[in-house]
Amino acid sequence: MQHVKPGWWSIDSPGLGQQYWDTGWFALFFTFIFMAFIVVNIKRAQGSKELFIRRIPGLNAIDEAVGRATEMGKPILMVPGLSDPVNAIAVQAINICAYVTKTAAKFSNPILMCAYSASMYTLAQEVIRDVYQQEGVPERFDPDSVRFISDRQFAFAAGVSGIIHREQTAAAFFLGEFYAESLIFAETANSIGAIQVASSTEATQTPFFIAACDYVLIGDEFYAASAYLTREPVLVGSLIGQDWSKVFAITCILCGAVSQSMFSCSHARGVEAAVQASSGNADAKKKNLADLKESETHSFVFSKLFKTNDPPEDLKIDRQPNAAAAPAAATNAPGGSN
Amino acid sequence: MKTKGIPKYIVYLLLVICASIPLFFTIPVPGKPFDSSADTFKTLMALQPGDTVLLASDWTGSTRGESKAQMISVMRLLMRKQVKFALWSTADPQSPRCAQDTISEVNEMIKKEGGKPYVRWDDWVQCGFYPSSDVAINNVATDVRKAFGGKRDTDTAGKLRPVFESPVLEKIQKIEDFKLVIDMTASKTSDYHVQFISGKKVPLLFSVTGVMVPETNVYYNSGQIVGYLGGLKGVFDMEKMMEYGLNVPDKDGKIQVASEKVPDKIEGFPGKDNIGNGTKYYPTLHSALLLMIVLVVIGNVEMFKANKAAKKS
Amino acid sequence: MNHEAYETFSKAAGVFVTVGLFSVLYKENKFYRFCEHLFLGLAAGWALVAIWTETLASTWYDKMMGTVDEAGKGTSPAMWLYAILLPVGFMSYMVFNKKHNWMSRIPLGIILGIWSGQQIQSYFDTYGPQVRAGMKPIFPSTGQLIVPTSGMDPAVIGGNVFISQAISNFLFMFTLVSVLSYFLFSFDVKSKAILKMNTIGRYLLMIGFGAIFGTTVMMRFTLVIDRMYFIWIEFFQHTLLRR
Amino acid sequence: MVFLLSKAPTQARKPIVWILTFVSGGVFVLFKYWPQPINFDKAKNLPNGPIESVGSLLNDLTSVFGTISQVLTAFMLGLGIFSILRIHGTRIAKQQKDWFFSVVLLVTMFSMVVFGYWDFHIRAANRTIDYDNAANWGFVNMGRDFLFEGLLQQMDAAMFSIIAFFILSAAYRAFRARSVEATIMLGTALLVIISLMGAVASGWDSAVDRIATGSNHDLLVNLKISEIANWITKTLQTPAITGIKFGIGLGTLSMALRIWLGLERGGK
Repeated sequence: MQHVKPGWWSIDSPGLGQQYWDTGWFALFFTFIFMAFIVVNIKRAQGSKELFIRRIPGLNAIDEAVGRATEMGKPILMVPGLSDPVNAIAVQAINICAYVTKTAAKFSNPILMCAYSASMYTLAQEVIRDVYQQEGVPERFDPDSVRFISDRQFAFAAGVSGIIHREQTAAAFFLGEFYAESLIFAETANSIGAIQVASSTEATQTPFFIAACDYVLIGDEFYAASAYLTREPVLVGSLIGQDWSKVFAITCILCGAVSQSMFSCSHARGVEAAVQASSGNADAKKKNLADLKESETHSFVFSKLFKTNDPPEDLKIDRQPNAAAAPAAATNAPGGSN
Repeated sequence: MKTKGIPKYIVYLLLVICASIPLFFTIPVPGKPFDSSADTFKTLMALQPGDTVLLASDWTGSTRGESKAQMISVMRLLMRKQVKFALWSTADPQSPRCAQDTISEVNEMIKKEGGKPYVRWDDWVQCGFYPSSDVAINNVATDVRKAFGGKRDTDTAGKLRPVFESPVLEKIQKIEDFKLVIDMTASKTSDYHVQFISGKKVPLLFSVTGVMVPETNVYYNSGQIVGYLGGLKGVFDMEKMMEYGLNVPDKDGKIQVASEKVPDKIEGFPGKDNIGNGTKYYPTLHSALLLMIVLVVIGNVEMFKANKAAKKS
Repeated sequence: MNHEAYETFSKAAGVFVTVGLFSVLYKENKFYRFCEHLFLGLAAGWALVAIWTETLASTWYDKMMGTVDEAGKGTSPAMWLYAILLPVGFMSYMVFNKKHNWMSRIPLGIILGIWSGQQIQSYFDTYGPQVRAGMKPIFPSTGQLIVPTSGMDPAVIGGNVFISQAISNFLFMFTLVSVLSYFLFSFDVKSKAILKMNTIGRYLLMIGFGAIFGTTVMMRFTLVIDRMYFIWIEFFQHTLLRR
Repeated sequence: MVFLLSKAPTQARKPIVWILTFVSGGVFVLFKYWPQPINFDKAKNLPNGPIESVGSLLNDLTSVFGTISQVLTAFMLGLGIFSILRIHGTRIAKQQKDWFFSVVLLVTMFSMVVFGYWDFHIRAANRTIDYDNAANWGFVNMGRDFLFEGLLQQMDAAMFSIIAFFILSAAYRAFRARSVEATIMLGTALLVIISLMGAVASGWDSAVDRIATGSNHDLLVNLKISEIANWITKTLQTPAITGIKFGIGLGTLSMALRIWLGLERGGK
């Protein structure tokens, strides 16, 4: 039986907590601090204070696109992603679409919205009707402007392409979760010369939007856009919480790099000394290097905080045998532990 | 707005031609394996006969071109090395069937080259399909005995028995008892494997489609996985390494497949049938990619010409 | 039908529907629509088959009823509590009921709760090692520019950080940090230096996206090649011409 | 139970849903934070004291909750099937445009179900016959194989490969060096594509090798395309994508937290 004593940065008793091994408290603290940042900021945002979010360049493009559609007198197409059933991403996408609709309603410009799932269709229908009511022009709302197309990926793609061709939309907004079909939309809308604003939460599809669309919200900008436009405290707060977390992560990376550099300098000197001390003897060199490695396991390097490891197999904790389950255990006990 | 230049259907037709004609010829193509492929080969070749591997097969017919070829190459290696495996799927209800059909196909090949064919129950078991990938993978990571506990498979005598009674799984108590966890995937299940299994003390190996290569590189770089096969290039590397070995000089002393990342000398399976779709499709991929490059260049030249003309007027 | 004839028939059908779906590239047409609906029907049908044969039978029914082997000896005990899941599952169908549609949120709430719990549970395991990968030594430990190919003990080479490596490491860290800071939204950036950094962050992102584009092209082309292989080699050459 | 819930007052509905969400998520969060017993095998040993007991209980609970989620998701499949039946049923009943195609859809769906279960039943009835061997197939097995392998799998592959055509035409039309950003993306994409073409890459590399060996310049070796591509992947691409993924991961974490704590206002 081997009792290993972990370094000072771990919780000292090796008998407690499989998941605390080696990272010590840090792994749990890392997630916890992020959660705390987000919750604290949501509470802050829910308070009276107006919190700052910077303007995202792509949002100007929204007004521009609506303006152009009005000039041409053609409809605006919106697709809030392929989420089935409705999830938080889809809700944020519909929120941005509501903003677009608001602008369009002011200029009494027709809109078209394509829903991928039945639940999204229901939600979108409600939200868009609300927008027209808030703008004081409920009579301009056409229930047929929000359409359910299909809940099969490529059938949906085919349906939306058909609509783009038939209606000759002047502007197109693709916001939310998009997968392989992203390019089909972007290509079709481009072929009729529509101005396009797009965003995919899937990083793999973003390059295709960048290649084919006029403006693209990249990655996180999508979340930021919905928080910026809707100003909903929960969204704004969690966005700021995420920012704090990123700053924390950046600080960790910088500290880690500096600490790693210091370690590697002393390590290089150690290795050189070990090699010189062995003066060409291979066995001695091996032993010296092993000693160096052993001595380094106890030195503190920042990145060690991030290393997850299970405790060694031969670390045994004294426990009472389980009498009830013993016979079953005996039949399929693994052959020879360690 | 009609696009000027080459009409669309001509572009399409060109692709059909470029993707068909080279298929009829056997064209040897050189190539250096990616680091990730070399690491994959090393990990797989280090397995010993009798070891058990947990193999998640999460692809369907839609990515047949890449995933099936990957599975065939890995399966050939495992069967020749007599490594036992437990198969399971989480991505799509179609996946178990696809995997099983591929296994029987490889089994035929192994029989033809005189190897010992794999017997269901003795050499591999089907642990079935589980919906909601994230939950299923988390379950397996926490307690594999419970996760697969309800599954039964047909033994060699035609009886339905719990999978843990099979020679494949009888020694497995927890996920760390597997020598290796492999995920052959075309969807997000690779992310879930990283989320739930990378923290465990068991090496993780992926074979992913081309789209996922840059994302998988992140996990490879951070050491969360030991290697991966990426897209068709991954299969091609694998087939090449199985044919020539890695860093192994041939009779003229020339090293056919070399890698700086993995300097070890690893023998392949020379003289056996190692060629699969990777080698068959790779030359054709060249012509298709070449078409792509040519078209992009033409497109850019057209743009520059148009810009020049616009400036003049 | 003997097996050989069946193979030919099955492969021919595969070519038929492939051509049917490809026909949309020229124009939307009836042939395509036929194949599309065939496709949707088969996919839905298979989902209905697999849901029982691959999932519920073993994950739910067997656990609930318990299993016995052929000799009648129990291999796993029956857990009748799993029966509760049936009415809970059926609550999701309340979505069509105007009055009680709120109940459909119960199963959804449980599923989403489990999803959220798992995200929090696995967060460090996913991202901790990636943050750690950014912590590379950025100062060289030796004055030499590049790794020498000979003339130095391999242990010393492995232990040292050469200037070229340090530069690469620095670039790695710089890219990671500038991409992360590109996505900071709550800080009012006025200083020119930070704005510059933002632009650089965007350029570095483009490098990442370029890579995604490149490998995606490889994947999609492979799939086309596989289709062509199926039509020309597997069907025409091997099945029809029997070569 | 359903009856009891249907009597629940309106204001109690939200808390009921939220409590269930919170509990089911809480199991996993607590599982992460509660100290887990080290090298503990429940089959052989009893837990040491209450802390280990709770840890071991949480371990069991996560599996149970996982199964619950799987089963509930499986039950939900019916919703999708129901909406398909509804849409296509009305289309046929009212003889709307394209109603013939709806018939095709329903007929194929039905035959897939029949052949699927029939085949499953035949295979289950006599397990001594090896049905993985096609020589042992009867009519039903062939029918199942035809629908699944012959049609469904092939159509899946065909539908996915259509995107390649779109990629090609989009690349020709839109992948142009219009701005600095576009040029960077174009450049990297081309470099990656070239490095994926083994023949081109190895030709370039051996040319560099020939020059490098003659001139005795170690630095020249770095100009191999495989080296350049590898360096760019390792030093620039990977951290860039790590950064994006980290951001999206944080977004997911905050979304998960909002759902778990019941802060999300939207939802359904």
